[in-house]
Parts: sequence; C-alpha cells; structure tokens
Amino acid sequence: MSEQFSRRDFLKLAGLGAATTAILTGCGPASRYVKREPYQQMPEYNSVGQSTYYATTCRECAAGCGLVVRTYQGRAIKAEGNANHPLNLGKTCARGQATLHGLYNPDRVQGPSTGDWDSAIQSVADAFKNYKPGEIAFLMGMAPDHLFDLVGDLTAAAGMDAPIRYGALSMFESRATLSKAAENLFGQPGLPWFDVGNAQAVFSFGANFLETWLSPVAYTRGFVGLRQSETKLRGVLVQFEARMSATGAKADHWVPLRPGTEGLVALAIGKLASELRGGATPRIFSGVNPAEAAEQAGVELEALEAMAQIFASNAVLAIPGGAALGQSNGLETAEAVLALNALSDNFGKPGGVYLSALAPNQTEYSGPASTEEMAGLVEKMKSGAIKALFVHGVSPVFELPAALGFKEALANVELFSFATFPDETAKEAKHVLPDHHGLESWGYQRVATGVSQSVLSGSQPVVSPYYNTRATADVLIAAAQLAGGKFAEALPYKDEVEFIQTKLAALLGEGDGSFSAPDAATFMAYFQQYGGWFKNSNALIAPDGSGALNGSIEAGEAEFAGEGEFFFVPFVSPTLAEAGANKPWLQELPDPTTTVMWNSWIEINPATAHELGVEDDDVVKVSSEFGALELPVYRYPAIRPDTVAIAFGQGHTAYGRYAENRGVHAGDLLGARFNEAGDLAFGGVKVRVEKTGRKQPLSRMESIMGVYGVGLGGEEH
Amino acid sequence: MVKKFFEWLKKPMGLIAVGIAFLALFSGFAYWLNTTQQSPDQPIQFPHKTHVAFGIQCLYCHPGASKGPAAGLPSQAKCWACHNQIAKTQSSALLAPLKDAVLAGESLEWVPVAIVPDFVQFNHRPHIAAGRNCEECHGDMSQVNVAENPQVMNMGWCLNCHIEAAGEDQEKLIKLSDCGTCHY
Amino acid sequence: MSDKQHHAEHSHEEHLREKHLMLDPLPRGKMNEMVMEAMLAKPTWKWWLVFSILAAIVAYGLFYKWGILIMKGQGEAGVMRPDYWGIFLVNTVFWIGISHAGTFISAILRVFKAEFRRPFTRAAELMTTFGLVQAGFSVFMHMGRVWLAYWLFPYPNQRMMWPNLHSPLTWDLLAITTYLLSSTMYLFLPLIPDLAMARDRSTGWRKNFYKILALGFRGTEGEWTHLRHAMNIFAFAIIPVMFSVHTIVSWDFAAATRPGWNSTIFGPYFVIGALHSGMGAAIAVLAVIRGTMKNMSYFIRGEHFDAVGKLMLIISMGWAYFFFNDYMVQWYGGDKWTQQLLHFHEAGPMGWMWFAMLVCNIVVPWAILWNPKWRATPWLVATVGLIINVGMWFERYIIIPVSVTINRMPFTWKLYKPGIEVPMSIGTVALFILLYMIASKLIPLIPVWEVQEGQMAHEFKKFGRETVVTVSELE
Amino acid sequence: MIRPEEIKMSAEETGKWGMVIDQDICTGCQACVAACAMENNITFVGEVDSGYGRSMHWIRIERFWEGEYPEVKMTPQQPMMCQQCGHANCEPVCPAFATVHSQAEQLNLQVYNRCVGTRYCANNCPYQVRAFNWRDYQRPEPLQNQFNPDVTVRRMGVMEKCTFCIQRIHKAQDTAKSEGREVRDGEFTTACAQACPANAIVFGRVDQPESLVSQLKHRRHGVKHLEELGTLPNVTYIKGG
Repeated sequence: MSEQFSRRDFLKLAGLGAATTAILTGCGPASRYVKREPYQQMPEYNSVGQSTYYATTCRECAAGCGLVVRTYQGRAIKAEGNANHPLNLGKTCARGQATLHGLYNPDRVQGPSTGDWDSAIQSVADAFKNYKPGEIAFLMGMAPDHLFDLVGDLTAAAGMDAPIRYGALSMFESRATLSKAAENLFGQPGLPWFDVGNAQAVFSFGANFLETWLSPVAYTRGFVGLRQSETKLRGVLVQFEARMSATGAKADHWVPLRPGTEGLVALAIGKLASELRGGATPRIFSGVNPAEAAEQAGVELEALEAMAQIFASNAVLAIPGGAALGQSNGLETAEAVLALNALSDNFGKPGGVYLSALAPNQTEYSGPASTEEMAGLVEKMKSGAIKALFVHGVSPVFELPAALGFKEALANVELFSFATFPDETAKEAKHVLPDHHGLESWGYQRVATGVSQSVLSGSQPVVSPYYNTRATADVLIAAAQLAGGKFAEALPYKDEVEFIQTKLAALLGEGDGSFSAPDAATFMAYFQQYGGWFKNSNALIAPDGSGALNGSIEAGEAEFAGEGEFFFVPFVSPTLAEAGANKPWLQELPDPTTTVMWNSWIEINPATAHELGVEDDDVVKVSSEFGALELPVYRYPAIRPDTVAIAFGQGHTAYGRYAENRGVHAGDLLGARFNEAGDLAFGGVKVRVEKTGRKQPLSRMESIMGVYGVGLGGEEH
Repeated sequence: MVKKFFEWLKKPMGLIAVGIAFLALFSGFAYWLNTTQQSPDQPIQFPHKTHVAFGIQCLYCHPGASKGPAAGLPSQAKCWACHNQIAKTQSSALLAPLKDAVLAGESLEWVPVAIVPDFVQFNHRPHIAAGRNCEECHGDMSQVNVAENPQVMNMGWCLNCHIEAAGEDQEKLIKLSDCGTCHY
Repeated sequence: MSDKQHHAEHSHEEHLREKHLMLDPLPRGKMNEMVMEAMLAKPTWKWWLVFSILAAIVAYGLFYKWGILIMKGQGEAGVMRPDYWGIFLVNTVFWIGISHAGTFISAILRVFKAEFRRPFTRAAELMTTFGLVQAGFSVFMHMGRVWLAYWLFPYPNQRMMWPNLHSPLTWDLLAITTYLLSSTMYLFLPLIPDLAMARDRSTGWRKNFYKILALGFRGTEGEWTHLRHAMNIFAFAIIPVMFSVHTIVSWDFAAATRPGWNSTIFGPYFVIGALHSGMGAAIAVLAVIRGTMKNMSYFIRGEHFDAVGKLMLIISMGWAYFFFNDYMVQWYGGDKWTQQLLHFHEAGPMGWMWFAMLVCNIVVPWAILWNPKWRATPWLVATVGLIINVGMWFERYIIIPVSVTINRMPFTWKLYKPGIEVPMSIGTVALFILLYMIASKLIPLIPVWEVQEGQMAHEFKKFGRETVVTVSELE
Repeated sequence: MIRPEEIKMSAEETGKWGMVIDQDICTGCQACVAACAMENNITFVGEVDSGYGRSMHWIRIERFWEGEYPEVKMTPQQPMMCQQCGHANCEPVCPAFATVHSQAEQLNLQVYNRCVGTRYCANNCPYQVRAFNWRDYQRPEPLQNQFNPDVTVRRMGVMEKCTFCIQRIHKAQDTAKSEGREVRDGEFTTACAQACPANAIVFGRVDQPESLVSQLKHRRHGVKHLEELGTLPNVTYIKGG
C-alpha cells in the first residue's frame, strides 16, 4: 500500500484535503469567486502589476502642499508628500493622508442634480443670460486658485462682481487682520511669514501654527528648527492663550491670559523687556502699566516679568494669530504683537518677520474676504440685489456663523452648488453640479505662505473620475460658450486644461525656475511631473518696520457679547478642520490634546467643573446670546477657570454618514461682531454653562483612569 | 409501518439499499468536490497551446512576472494589435467575444486560475530571478488550451520548493522559510 | 447490667446507626432497589418544568448566543484593550476548579480510605466531567476564530505547522484534554458494577443501554479484582494529573508578564482555590440530590455534610493562607505597577467584589463551619458551598478582567463591562445542572457496591462493656 | 527560538530594523496615525467601539499631564507602536505560532491567517500595542478601492499590530536585489516616518553603525521603554531637548 502511495498522489490527496478545508473554513483558495478585468487600453506610464505615482496638490486645505499619490490599476492607494515640493518637503499632515477617504467616500455627490450634464450646463448658461451681471455672485473656497482665476476672468469680462473667497479656516486664522496689521505697520498688505526655525525664542500670542494655522506642515518644520539646530541652542517657545492648544502643549511656557488681553500683555512685556535691556522705553510701550496689564490679563505680574526676562535676553519672534485676533480689538493686538518684533530688530532678518512671497503668477497680495465682507454679501442676497449665487469649494451654510443669516438669505437667490460632497449648502441648492474630487482634478494652487520661495503648486488627476462629476472649470467654460457673447469671449478655451496651459504660458520665459521648458506643452508636462513650478531664490519680502516702535497703539479692552460668565474659545479641530468630518479615519483620529474621537466636547477647567457640579461626560447646555448647544464635558486641566472651549468641525446636518448628526457646531454660538479689519470677533462671546443632568460618554483614546486617575480609587491625580 | 421498514433494512436487500444510498451520497459529494477543482469557465476558451506554438513568449503577454508581484493579463489593446490583422478574428466564433468587447469598449472578465489567498504576498520577480521557469509552477502551456493548475498551490507545496532551493545554505533557509516572507 | 444500662447501651448503638450510613446496613438487594427506584421514578411536572426552563436557557443563552458571538465576533462580548480576556476565561478557570473537587473527593479520599466518601463519589465524579464540559465550552467561546480551534492540536499537515509548545495555552489545552479523558475513565470504571446492577433490574431500551455500557460485567471474582486494580491505578494516577491541571491553568497567568499575575505561588494557590470552589459545589449538589430524589436521605446523611464541612473549613483556611501569601509577596515586592494594581483591587470600582470575595471565601465558612451542629445541617452547608462558589468566581473575576485593567501603560487602562458573556455564563450553569438532571435519570447516582463494601467492613464489637465500631480491611 | 544563553542584554547586538522617536519635536498631530491607517488597510471602528478601547490604531500617541493649573504642562507626546522586541513577550505565548520572530528581518511577525484569536499575545504585551479585530468591520463601497494590495485585509477574530511596514521592507529589498546592491539607508521608510511633518520618527537599520537611526540613537540620550523586562525593544525614544 505504502509503496503505491507515490509522492504525486500524496500531493493530490493533500490538495483534496486542502479543498475540503477551504470549504469548511471559508478561507481557502478563492480563485473561482474572483473575476479579473484587464485594461482595455493600458494607460501611459503604467505597467502591469506596478504602481504608478502622480504628483499633485493636496486640496484638504488651502496651504498647497505637494502630494505624490500612489496608484495601482487605476485606483489611488496612498497619498504621500512630494519630497521635491518646497512647501512640505515630502511631508503631510493627517488630513492630507486621509484625502483618499474623501476620494472614495461612500457619500459623494454622484452626478448633477438635473440628471444629465447638458441640462445642468444649460441651467448655468440660462442664469448667465437671464440675470443682470450685477445680480450674479461667485463665492469660492480658498482652493483651487486656477478656478478662482478663471472665474475672475469671467466676471471681469461679463461685468459681474469679482468672485469672493472665503473659508472657515481663513476666518479662524484671521487672515484679513494679519494683512491689515501688516499694511498699517509696514505700509504694505500681505500675509506675514514668521521664520520660526531660525528664531532664538518664539512668543506666540494665540497662533496655533502646529495645528491648522496658515501652513501647519511648513510651520512644524519651523518648530523643529527652533528646537533642534546645529548652529544654535534649543529655542524657547512661549504660548499666550487662555486654552492650551496643541501648539501650546509643545511650549516651554504656557501663559493662560484672559481672552482679549493679548495685545495689552504684548505691550507690557515689551515695556518690561525694554526696561530690562536699558535705554529709552520706545514710545509704543509708554502708555502701558505692566501691573495693570497683568491684573487685566488675570496672570501674575511675576509671570510677565519672567517672560520679559526671556524676551530681553533672546532675539524673540512674536507671532500674533488665531484666537488672539478674533476679538473686537484683534487688529490692535496684531499690530502690538508685530511691533514687539521691532524690539528684537528682526524684520526681514533670519529668525524674524517677513511678508510671504508672492506666487509666480501673482502680482499683488490678495487675501480671502473677511467675514464682514461676507455679511455684506448676505445683505445683498437678502435685499435681492443678488439673484444667482454660485458656490464652489466652501460650504457657507456650515462655515459661516448661523447668526449671519446666510441660510435664510438663500431663500432669495437661485443657488448653484459645485460641491463634491453633499454638504449643507448643496442641500439648499437648486442646482448641484458636482465637481471632481481634488485627486481627480486639474489645477494649480498658489502657495500663500509657509516657504521662502515663490511656489505655484500643480494638480493633475491621479485617477479618472469615479462618479459622473465634471470639473467646474469645464462646466463654466461650456456654459459661457453656450451663453455666447461676452461670456464666450471671456473663456475662449476648449477645456480646463487649455485654460491652465494658457495661464502657465506666462511662466515659460521666466528664469530662476525649478525647471524650464522650450514650449508650453513641455512646460505643462514638467509642471505635472514635478507637481508645480517654483523659483529657486528666496522671494520673501522684507518689510519696513522702522516706525513700528514709534507708533501708538491703543490696545483697548475687548468687548464681549452676552451676559454669560465664561469666555468662549472656539478653535478649529486640528484633525478635522472645517471639512474633514466626513472622512471616517479623521473622525477616528484622537484629538491631539483631549484624545476624543468622533464627537464634540466642551473643555472646562476641573475646578470650574467642580463648582458647576459637573463631571466628565456630563452633558451641559452652553448658551450665548446667539444660540445654545448641548454637549458633554471634558475636564481639561489646561484652560483658564473662567473660560470654556469647543472645537469647530463637527455638528454637520448634512455632509455624509460619518459627519451627519455628530457632535455640535461651535459656530452656532457665535455672533456677527467684527474687529477693525473686518474679521469675525469669534472670541468675543460670553457663554453660560448649565448642567442638564444627562450623561453622554465621550470616546477617548486615553484612559481616564490612567491619565486623570478617575475611577482608580483614592485621590485623583 | 415504520417498524416494518426498519425490519426490511436489516434484510440483505435492505442492507444493499443502504449501501447504494450511501455510495450515491458519497459520489455526489465527491463529484461536487471535483467540480470545485476544475478549471473555471472563461469568457473565451483561450488556446494557450496555439499561442505558444506561434512562438510567443510567456513574458510577452504577462510581462509583470519579471518585474514585480503580478504577472498580469494583457490589455485588450495588446490582443487586438495582433488579432486585428488576422482575418480569422472576424469570422471565428471563438474570437467573437474579443471582437465584441474591443469594438464595444467593454472589458472581458477573466477568471484567474493560479491564485493565492489574500493573506499570501506572492511576488513573481524573485522566482523568475532565481531561475524558475514559468512551467515549473504553471505547467506546460504548449499542451493545454484553457490554463489549468497542474497542482494545488498550497503552503506545503510552496514550502517544499523553498526548502529544496535553500539546500544547505542556512541563511537562505531562514529567509525562505520565514513566515514574514509571504505573510504580512 | 441493669435494664436501664442495657437500654442506654442499646440506644447508643441505635444512635450511631442512625448517624452513620456504614453502621446502618441494608441488604444489597434492598439498596439496589432503592437506587433503582430513585433513578426510575417518573419525572414529576416540577421536574419537567425545571428541565424545560433549563433547556430553554441552554438553548438561548448558550447556543443561540454563541452562534451570535461566532457570527458577529468577540465585539459582542465586553472584551477590549486592555481587557483582552474576560468572563469566558473566568468561567473556564471556575469550571475547571469545580471539576477538581469531584476527582479530589473520589481519588484522594479513596486513596486515603476515608469512609465517608462512599455514597457520593459518583456524584462528585460526574461533577468533574460535567464541569470540564463547561470549561471546554468556555475556552472555545473565548477564541476569536473558534472554527480553527483544531490548529491547537498537534496533527500532521501540509503546512508543516505544529502548535507552539512554548505557550502555556498549549500546555493548558493538553492538560485539560488529558484530564477530561482520564476523569471520564475514572468516572466510568466504578460505574460498571452499578450499570450491571441496573442492567439486571431494567427492561426495554434501558436494558440495552446498560447492557452496552456494563461491558458484560457479571461480578465474578476475577472481574472484581481487575476492576479494583484498574480503579486503584486510576485513583493514584489521576491525583498528579489533577494537581497539574490547575497548576498549568495558573501558568496561563503566572507565566505572563503582567503585574499581579507574575506570581510564583499561583500554582498551589489555584489548586487550593479550585478545591475550595469544588468542595462547595459538591456539597450543594449532594444537598440537592438528597432533597429531590427518593430514598436519598438514607444514603446521604448529616455525617457526610459534617465531614465535607470540616474539609471545606480546612480548605478555606488553606485558601486564606495562600491568598495572603500571594498578596503579601506581591505587595512586598514594591513594583509600582503591582502596587497600583493591589490598590485598584481594594479601592477601585471593583473593590466591592474584592471584599465580597473575602467575605464569601473566608468569613462565611469560618463563621459557620466551626459549629458541628450547623455543619451537619444540609441546607446550611450547601448554602455556604454556594456562597464559596460565588466568592471563588469573584476571585477569578478579579484575577482576570479586573487585574488586566492595570498594566504598564496607564494610557490604556480601562474597566471591563461584560456583554454577551452574561447570558452565556448563565447558559453554562444551566447546562451543568441540566446534565445532572439527565444523569440522575440515566445512571445510578449512588455507587451501591461501594456503600455495601463499606457496610460489610464495619461492625459493632463489644469489648467488655464498651460497644466499639471496627473496620476491617477489605482489599 | 531564543535560548537563555543567546539572550544578549545589549540591544545593539540584536535587531535589524529600528526606530528613533524624538518626543521633543513630536507635536502629536496624528499624521503618523493617519498614514499608518492608510498604508496598512487599518479599519476604523466607529464612536462606540473606539471609545471602548477597541480602536485599531497601530500607533497611539500618549500624553499625560504634569502639575496643576496654571503650572500645568503636557508631557512630551509619546507615539507607541509595536516595539519589535528582540525578545518579545508576545511570541512564546501564542499557541498557534501566529506571532513569531522573523529570523530574517528580526521583526515580530503577526501571521494573520494563522491567528485563532486567543489574544494571549496582546495580553502579554507590556506595551499594549496590539489591536484585535473585535468585529467584521465593514468599509462601505467604494472605500475599499483605497486598499493597499501589498497588505492583507484583516477580518474578524485576528490580532494585528505594527509591522514596521514590512511590505515596504520587502519591496526595497526586492528592488535592491534586482539591481544587485544592498538597501541604502533612507532609501525607503515606514509610512509613519514618511508622513511625520516634524521628522520625529526615523526608521532604519540599527545594526549598521553609519545609519541615521544608529547615529541618532547614540548621539542623543535615548531610552527604551520597559527595558527592565528584558524585551530588547527596537524603538528608542528621545525625551528631552
């Protein structure tokens, strides 16, 4: 018997066994249940079984980081940073990584609301023809820039108002305030760029530059430079803010001052430091009494003196940003903090303050609209001055504070939404003409700040569109041609690609570029291959801050709306930002400071919570003059006892299954009060906090036992 | 009645009936098992034999094998490049699916024959680089029409060959029998 | 000798007779009849009611819920990081512990010739087998992919893969399998004469059933000799197996690198713990048998509860010794994570369970079992037995899901909340009782031959004026 | 299988691949976590399960607090992933050899298809970095399009953990071999290290003294977690500035 049992038979038998096992266990060779479709036509640069990598630009925020996307058999597999891109040097943030969860999101808009694109385009063309030019408005997001340029061309030629750009991030970054402060101080508008990496010490007044502020990936690189450098000692980071942000968590010193007193404290530190250094006290600081300032800010004078000591003995870079500027006195604060840099004499010097380089095809700084300008748009909509509104790249119904009344104003206009995702604005829209996802799109993005060079970042589709979507640029070109006349003349292009090529042609002859090309087509090819075009030299603008210390700044008291007992700090969720809530893996990322996932929470100082009689996970009702929210408590040890904070990013009523009805919308508590630069005073609200008696457990990555000692028995630690 | 039936079962005829029933069940099961081991239906009864006879190399149509994990299927454009020039393509019933698919711009859906489970990370390249020939695993394609597996590709089969290939070389054996070489 | 004196003498003997089964002999036939009657008694509606309730619980709690668990995954249970192990393993250890007493009572007492064991060895041995069934179920419930459980057994395969003999779990599985096989054999051997007895006294399908099981036992001298030899070998051999099984179970924990587990004393501590819960369960089973089955108050008397009660008291003291030894050494070690864990045991959210464990395992048995009168009260001792079992279940719960809450990464600490484990645990308890109910109708629960053997060895002898009980050596 | 006499208590002599994580510059931004999830087909589990300790993260960023307000400070963020121990606690306890030591790569392998789900390895891991597939978590159409074909998609009932992106190691080695050379330091890196905006994670060969990881390890004062347990971890943490 055994000699008949040849090896081959044994294998057969073993195979039979394996087949039986496969059936029994359900995990054997599954070949016959699989189908394979070969390419009908192998795309260029592809080869069987090999990944293909495409360079493009990240669209998760407006910073314009370069990506290289790995694709395999027509699917996008992984987004990586583009190592050749000067802005991010191969790095990405969490949102950039999760961009594929947007591309393959199960809840994308799958086609135009009319069903077919012809009638959709017809409806756009009809709007062009039926409304007077002044009755049509374009509201654009912060990205992409090529579409903004295209719409700019269209509106200019057709006599419409220039497109307005807006985004919740730009609101929380207070870009308008920064630019206005630069204009007031240096006589030149622009987005200041802070050379954190080369500074000896950084005093950040509310600037959360490691999270969402302006260009977090680039600023994180700067932070590493601050901390570790071959040529200098480890730099000190001091953060002035009422609620410890993820940036504040990395600071060596965290100074919890009362919201709205940042400008005052900056001046007080300036005065103390200049006194420590000796010599005459500059005029700008003359009107400040440090003891009073400390009193007003709710911090010890000794703390300010200690900071002044650091200031006096280092070349300090002072950064105004974020929450500090979102106050009624935000512009003064920005000016005061910027002026502080003059004490270190670092305007236009390494480790100091610059104005950001303009992008290659940009001649002057143009920032997004301030919230006040948005309020103007809402007014026009309400009054009927605007009858048709085109929205792309932003969801104003979600991103603007409800108090502005944008949603109500929509009743009077015909709304066209180019949303990729079914967001709140698309839900209100009469026409939804879905644009491709960023990874399916052509385009370019001007890098507004974050890098010393002048950078134009390029986008190209890394995969073919998954749904029946169409590039908004193509839709507008087609509609313009359908509408004829001056519309057709404004956009005489075959398609989006031709438009981009035309725009890029201007760069063809420019020297000092990262590459040069003999003709437009080659230039375009290189532009895609490298993921953009940038100048090799330093293009930062050195501002003239000579008069900074001789001005006078009235860092007046910030005004607060409402009778509540708590200051309110809304901050942009570092992982979700304004548009990340629909990506499941971003939801599953723990918040960097609280480690909460998938929900909203209110941060309350443990001592305050004790006074209020609330514990972790107790639901409280937070109400301001403008609205009320209910959400669970997170007892946050690093927040002023007179302040509460809520992250912005959740609380969607639309936007797909992962975002809908999850958490609360911090914007609902905000009013419509602005600072002098027109930016929303989002910090200028006081709120009341009441116990509801309900409980809602928060999902935390951390152990509440291990980290806070809650429920361990004995004393909490 | 039931009792009678059981009584009958104990008689010789009953026993034979039981035997036949058992055999029938068993052969049914064996047949079904056998069907799971047949080469699957393909959209085109693709004659490998004929193509090999024309002198077409394996790597011409499956070039991925020398470069990376997947050997890959040729794109329809590649098929068409030759078949477009062959008169028979227009008339042959066997080739009709190809013609239809190419002209309609649709994809043919092939059923893979040689496949390893999801949790096995197989890479063709090192095998080719180590001097293995295609037919050592996939059989002699000049003999068959539709591809079929000459053996069950299970772990024992893989491991046997790996151990043989390592021979006396301990370092190679460690590498070739490491779980992480295929499973991750 | 006066009449009065004589009377006193007589009543003393009567008294002893009443108290001790061994001194109260009945003819073999009579006892056989009594046991058969108890077994064959037609189930009352109460019996059927309990039976159907238990069957429903088993069907729903154990099998239906298990199906859900397999379909939907371990997420249905309360396990998570860091409590990767939950109630299923608590139950495994608990049931193995229970199964210990069966063998302990039977084998150790047989080896040491403790006479009081005679009427209840059978019931105890059944407990071993039935307990192990629950333990086996529980350990398979715990597995993430239970359908691949056969991979844990060594068998030749084309993958050239074997189980990992470094893993305590592999030892565990082998030990439990060995124990299950040997204890089943050990249950079966003494059963043979009783099966033969039942065969001779029954008709119909039962006759066939017993005929097959009795293996043609006729009761000849040679058969008895062989049987005695076999039982002796097994009785001696199973004792080390028994000790090893629970020691090996303890190694699942003791061999791990976790604060609170990595304790050298876990082996004996687990063995004594197993005996503690096992004796408690055994006495409860005896009380139920005595209370619910016919003629059982003859076989199972106060003396048995008294004797087992004494054992329980001693074991409780032993358990207390090992518990405090373990605690002391861990505490004295001063490792910060162990300190944290010990503090968590007492003061944490499960502190109530820790104290309840001490009350159930130490306070209650010590407070009640010292008193001979209370000790001889069946319901009281049985209640103490049940309380000890609650305490011992708590002990395992504290060792597993409570202790794994605390590890060396405080960022992950989290408290375990059971989910589907609850109905499934109740299901195992129900199945355990259900198996007993079925067994009581199928096999003689009292080993008549063993009782008779004892009774034959005991007799009253008069030395002068004293009436003395003598025991002769049979074997 | 390591015999006691083979255990070398200096980690320099064991290990092949290693990481250095600089906690001073880690900002806790979660980019590594997201990158890891995208590269390794890690499933998300939703709000309830993630809050109940069932999240599948292969990296978690730990942070604690020191002091009381206003002197409160967050301790340096500490990304914890599988430390790829040279003498791992998870390996000997698995009854099925599903988690084994790779002699070739000196990594702790997790062989998903061999795992039966006893969860002993996770229990015994002092770093608590293993994630178990508690359920068959679904990723609705068309999210599966993003799956990395080089990494097995895990289903219910198996353990998983950081692999040091072994698929990338294999790919780099395969490429190097096809070009007839050794893998160069920095030629490839893990998904987390690649994404990290602060470059706080550096990956490479710890057995080559000239590699960047080795240099960093020696130049700055690195510590290894729970080294006292004799696990010989291959991840070095740099705490201070």
